[in-house]
Amino acid sequence: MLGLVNGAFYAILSLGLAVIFGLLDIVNFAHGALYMMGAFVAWIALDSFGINYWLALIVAPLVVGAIGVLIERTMLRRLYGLDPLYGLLLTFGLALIFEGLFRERFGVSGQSYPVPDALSGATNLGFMILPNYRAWVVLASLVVCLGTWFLIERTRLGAYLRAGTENARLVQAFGVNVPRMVMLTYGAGCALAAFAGVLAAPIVQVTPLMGSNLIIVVFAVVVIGGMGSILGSVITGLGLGVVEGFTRVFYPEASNVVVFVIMAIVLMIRPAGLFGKEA
Amino acid sequence: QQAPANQPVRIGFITDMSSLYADIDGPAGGEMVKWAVQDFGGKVLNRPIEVLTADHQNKADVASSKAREWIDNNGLSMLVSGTNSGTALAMAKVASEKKRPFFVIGAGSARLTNEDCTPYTVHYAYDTVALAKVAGTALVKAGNKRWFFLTADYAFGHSLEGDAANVVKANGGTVVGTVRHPLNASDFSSFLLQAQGSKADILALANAGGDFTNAMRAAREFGINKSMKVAGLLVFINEVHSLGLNNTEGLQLADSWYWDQDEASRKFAQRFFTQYKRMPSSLQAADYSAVTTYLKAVQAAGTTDADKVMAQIKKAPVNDFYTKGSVRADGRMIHDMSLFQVKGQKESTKPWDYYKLVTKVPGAQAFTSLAESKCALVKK
Amino acid sequence: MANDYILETQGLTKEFKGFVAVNEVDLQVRRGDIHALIGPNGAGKTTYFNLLTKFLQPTRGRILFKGEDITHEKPAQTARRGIVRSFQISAVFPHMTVLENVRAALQRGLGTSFHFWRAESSLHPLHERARELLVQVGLEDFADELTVNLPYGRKRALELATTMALEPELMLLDEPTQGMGHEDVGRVTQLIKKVSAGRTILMVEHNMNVVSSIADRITVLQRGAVIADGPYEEVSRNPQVIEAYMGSADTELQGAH
Amino acid sequence: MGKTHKVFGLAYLAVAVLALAAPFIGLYPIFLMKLLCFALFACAFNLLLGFTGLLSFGHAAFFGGAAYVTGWFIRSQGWTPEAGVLAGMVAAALLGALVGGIAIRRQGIYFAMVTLALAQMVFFVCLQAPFTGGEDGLQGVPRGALFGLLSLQSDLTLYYLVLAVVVGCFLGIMRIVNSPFGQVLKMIRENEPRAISLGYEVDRYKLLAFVLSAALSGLAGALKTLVMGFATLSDVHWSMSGEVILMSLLGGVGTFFGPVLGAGMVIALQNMLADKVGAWVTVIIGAIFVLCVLAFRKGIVGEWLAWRDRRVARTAKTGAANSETPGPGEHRVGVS
Amino acid sequence: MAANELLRIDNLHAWYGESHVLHGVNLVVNEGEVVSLLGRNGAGRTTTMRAIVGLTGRRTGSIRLRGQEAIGLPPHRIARLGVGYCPEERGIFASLSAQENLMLPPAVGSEGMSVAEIYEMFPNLKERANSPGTRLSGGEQQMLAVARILRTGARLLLLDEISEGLAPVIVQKLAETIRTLRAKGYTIVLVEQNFRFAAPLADRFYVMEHGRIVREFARDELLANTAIVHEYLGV
Ligand SMILES: Nc1ncnc2c1ncn2[C@@H]1O[C@H](COP(=O)(O)OP(=O)(O)OP(=O)(O)O)[C@@H](O)[C@H]1O
Ligand SMILES: Nc1ncnc2c1ncn2[C@@H]1O[C@H](COP(=O)(O)OP(=O)(O)OP(=O)(O)O)[C@@H](O)[C@H]1O
Ligand SMILES: [Mg+2]
Ligand SMILES: [Mg+2]
Repeated sequence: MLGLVNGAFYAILSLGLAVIFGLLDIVNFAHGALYMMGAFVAWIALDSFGINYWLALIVAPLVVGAIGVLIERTMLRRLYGLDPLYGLLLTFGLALIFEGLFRERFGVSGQSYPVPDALSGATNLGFMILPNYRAWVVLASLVVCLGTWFLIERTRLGAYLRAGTENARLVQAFGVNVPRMVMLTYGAGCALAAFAGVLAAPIVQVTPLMGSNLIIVVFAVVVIGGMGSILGSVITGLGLGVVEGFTRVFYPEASNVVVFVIMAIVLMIRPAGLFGKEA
Repeated sequence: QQAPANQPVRIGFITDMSSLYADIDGPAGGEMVKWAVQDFGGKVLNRPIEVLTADHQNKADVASSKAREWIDNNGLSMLVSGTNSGTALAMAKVASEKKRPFFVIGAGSARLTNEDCTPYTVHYAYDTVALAKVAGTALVKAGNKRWFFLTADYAFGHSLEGDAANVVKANGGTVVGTVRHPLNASDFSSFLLQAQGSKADILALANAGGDFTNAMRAAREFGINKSMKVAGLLVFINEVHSLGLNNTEGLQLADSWYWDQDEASRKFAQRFFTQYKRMPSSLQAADYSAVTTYLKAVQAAGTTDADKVMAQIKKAPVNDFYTKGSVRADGRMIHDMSLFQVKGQKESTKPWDYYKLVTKVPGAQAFTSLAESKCALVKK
Repeated sequence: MANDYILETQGLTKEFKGFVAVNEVDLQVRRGDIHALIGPNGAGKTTYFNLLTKFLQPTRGRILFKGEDITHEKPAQTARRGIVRSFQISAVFPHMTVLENVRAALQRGLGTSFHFWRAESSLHPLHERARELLVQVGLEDFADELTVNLPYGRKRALELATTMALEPELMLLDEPTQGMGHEDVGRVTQLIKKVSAGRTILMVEHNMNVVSSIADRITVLQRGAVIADGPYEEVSRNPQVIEAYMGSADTELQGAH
Repeated sequence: MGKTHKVFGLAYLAVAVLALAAPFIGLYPIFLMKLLCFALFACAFNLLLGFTGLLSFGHAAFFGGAAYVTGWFIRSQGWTPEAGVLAGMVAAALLGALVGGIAIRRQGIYFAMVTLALAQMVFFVCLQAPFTGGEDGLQGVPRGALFGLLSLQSDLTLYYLVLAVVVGCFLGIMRIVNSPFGQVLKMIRENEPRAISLGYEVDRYKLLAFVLSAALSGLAGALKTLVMGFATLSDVHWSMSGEVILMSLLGGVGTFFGPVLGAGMVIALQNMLADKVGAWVTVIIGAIFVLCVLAFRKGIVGEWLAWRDRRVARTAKTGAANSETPGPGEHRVGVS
Repeated sequence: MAANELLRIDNLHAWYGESHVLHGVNLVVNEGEVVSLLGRNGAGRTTTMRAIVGLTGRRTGSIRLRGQEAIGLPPHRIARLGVGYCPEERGIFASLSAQENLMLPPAVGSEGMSVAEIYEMFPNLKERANSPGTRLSGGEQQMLAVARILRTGARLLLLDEISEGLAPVIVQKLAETIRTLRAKGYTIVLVEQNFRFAAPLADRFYVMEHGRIVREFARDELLANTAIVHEYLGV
């Protein structure tokens, strides 16, 4: 149950990664940094402009999404058609830059973001105490994940996006404004990361390092789920969160590596990941 | 190393300026070294003093090559090490090989004055053994007998936990449970539920940095700080500040210095505050103090010759705003340590008014005794 | 008896999620023949090839090569046995020279491919043979050209040369003349005829001119199943074949290619 | 091409002379050794990325893993340096076989992420294992005496030893790339399905390449332990994997000399930035990454080679020089 | 004539990276015409088509569609001027089902064929509608690629080697389709290796060689030009 909360973060983050990867063929190494920025934007919004949590939940993804759009326009765009590894390296560099800038500006110990009043307190479920805020996190992330999944797998926009991944030029030659679509998709993926960041802000300390600590696990989640599989990343994210939660209770020493162990096992049995399509 | 009379005396300061530990020491620590030099008059033995600073980025190889380069190429006289034990141990090796006084401030590993002690190392501010001992002794004495440890699952956490547990047991307390969490575990809820079930008096956090802050937040979220006292075994004021009092109220912690502990400290702190808009950490105060101590020793010895200066340092007691103490043969500086409790929001009357003193533990009790030391220098 | 047939499949079947792409195909390819496999689009010809070369696992049935059951071997294994295919969509190493492309196939024969300590010059003795092969497909003037820069038709020719380099006993050609200009089609047809000496060729081809001029035997697939099998004259008169594949007017068919 | 060949010969000669003389022209032996170790690491990495087309994001595991193993054998078991270094190299090769065995099943980006995740596992093991000293690192590894005879205490002796080993490996890598095996790697990089259909079991070739690269990376890490006297967590941290990528990328992926140059630049930069900019290091390193990817995709050596190719093409008026060939390496010079 | 000129290309140059492939192509296609580009492998026919829709690297010169200059436009804007392109390599998307592939290109005109009509023309596609696009057989993919642009209502169709890899029956059907389209007033540019397929369909022919148009003639001049066709195509 407790693992679900972490699972919820894994799910949204890996979803964002999967959207960006599945549709643009970019492994967005900056995802952790964007998540961190989402949390920071929320904090700055509260601290400097008095914007409350609920508003921040909208504002931060927008701001970070806009930054994503900017990144896409100015940099990623030049890499299309090249080996996708370049995208990975570029975003890796960006992640370093963002993290460095925030460290420089805000220090490493970070800031704390208060739990919004409406969700403070906890419910006693009898066998355990569940802070209300955590319940909300799980709920909110489920809704977002399902919404995204529907959008991509079940709509025409999704078809454009998937086709665009394979041969963007051709889709464009059919009359779809691919550059704009790609830009917005990347922005949306980044916004998802920021959304997770805002959700996380009241639970964890908002620090410049919060993203890089999480991102590698999220990568593993995406690999296990089958890269680019939207549904796969959501289910795997939640599932792994729970597995990890259990490991923490029963064999905490292993909880750090359990995800990677699972990954290794999954890859041996199903090289394409649990939900991935065989190449 | 007969430096010509007009050659500047060069002091080097290497710490983490950009990463994990940049707040508690970092660039501001370097500035403290410069202040110490300035306040000393910028000159010693009629030679100007120069300060070199570098960022080791938490890489031992960068730290040790920088130290080596400074000593060989820049004629460095003395080296101050900031945070991160791995880098400090690597530099200690270089400093002793090249015979340069080496002051460790930010790094906490007790190995610096035990297995890996050198004739030139001075471990100045604190070590993890002392922190554990201070918190353990004082809290058990105050009646908190049942301890539950939340420990970072690697060597550092284990030794913090082990040292504290020993003290707790020695003072008649019991350890009712331990749970080990991985490094950078962002979610502490499952661990804390276990702690909650233990009905302990003290939840001891044997971890540091981001793990500490996140554990602390979760402890509050699950209401643990209401049912038991939380003790942080390695906590700096910057972390308390960033967590805020509502998250940390009642937290027990050991430290070597607090800005509001006396008039002299407040004066120093105020000066720091004007520049940095925050209060100095104990490490930053110690950086200042250590350099002053060194310069005084050079003055008294009339030379920068390492052996003579080291002899002088080990002879003369330290007495300044930071602390009163003396450097032992194994390089350990012995001075009083304090146990603090974090104030509640209401008690806090001014900015950065965070701690109240619970008790002071004399240096002789706080640190490992010479008899227990594993340092080869003091073994007969 | 069995030795007359270099390749034989018995009840070979491939199903994709309930869709039967290859259905109980019993086919025998005689040693030394040029055997054409034709059929309407989607009949299962490429799938059949994929089964033979182990790019796909059959759902049922057996594949016998020279009387040995090779149904469960790995792709590389079958290649080493001497069954080599060319792809329907051109496959070359684009940033290697034409000569190196051919050499890549010859190299395996040396058995030194894991020898990371040996010099590249140990491969130079292969150049002579590689050039011979290039002469055969008319690419001798392009030997040192980077393969990316070749036009499509020449890439196909190169691919053929590479395939031949493996000295396959059985060559599987999937639409070898696709995308070629008329000149090339003629040349490649002659080429196939030429290289068929001493080996067996099984090919998929839609160009009836090619099929009628060189194939010794023709098998027609429709919806995964064999509907006709025999020499060209016989098969081309089969009404079922005409309806399913060749189209109404035989003359126009001839004209179509 | 004979002329360029000669130019390269001269360049290599110049570098060799420089390397031999370096300690006497005021350069720091320890710094140079560190540089050599990283150069070897980058070259080993490039063997995989540049010449096999596999981007591993987990090479720190081999570098750091071997560093720890070597350190432990020498310090705690009292092994001689050459035995310790060999042990580190073997350990890295075995680890490489394991990681490679799992990761090879996936390609491209997936491969990168799988190696990253597995390396992260190695990191946690090093963090928690008792013999590594956790965050204190494995300190105080003695240099000892080579074969128990030649003392390595002197920086200069060690320098020439390390130089010899690294140069040997460099030549070894060149040979690997141009060997029959290297040719197969090239085929795999160019068109994997085609290589399979020619009868090559590509996974076994990739695995061998991976193991070779891991072993050489391990050798680099082992030497580093010997030189510096310690192994720490930063050697196995994923940012180390990032650094080695940066080195290759900066110098030129798929060229022989690029990674050496890249390693030199990154190490020098780190050293320089250490006292100049404080908190901005990460930002600067990140910016270099971005710049490399956007503007110097072929790296310094790669761009230079491309420029030279273009010039040759222009003067020869052949016109068909293909500028999109990824990193045309010197290795093509010798081919025909 | 100028009144119903649908496509006019003047002095078109195009490059792939550094290599200069088209060296000043000039051609005109009138509304309702079927025009075929002939040439050997590598003559630049595919490149001409790709240049029209904006898929080559750099290009210069002038491409006018119904009088509007398109040389500076991005591909999606060109498509919306009513151009449908069926690429030589087919460009079927693996991650989309056959049906999704078919429905993918957005409508750029109002008179596209309906899905029912398309399935009638290519029954295979209906049967395989839910298969992933690249799991179709080679020929089925070719059908899908053609069908896909017939749906969009584009009035100018650029068809590159569409008879390639198709069974003779289907080729005949395609020929009929093109006739029907022509009757409906579509304008078609046909690139065909298969001269015998193109010959009876096209109104006019352009012959390309080394990135230039070297010859132009109408269908009724075909006989008179056999020698030339032989020379340039080796037929
Ligand atoms: N992997 C697959 N999954 C599902 N269906 C498949 C798969 N591969 C092929 N098919 C289907 O099997 C049938 C046979 O395909 P195949 O490629 O063998 O045809 P073909 O005879 O080669 O046709 P063509 O002449 O058009 O190339 C087709 O209808 C195709 O859609
Ligand atoms: N992507 C590319 N990069 C570089 N050169 C190319 C590229 N595509 C084609 N070329 C070259 O451009 C020239 C013209 O090619 P194009 O594909 O237009 O010819 P084509 O007339 O369509 O011939 P084909 O019958 O082979 O399809 C050829 O020399 C070819 O090698
Ligand atoms: Mg086929
Ligand atoms: Mg073409």
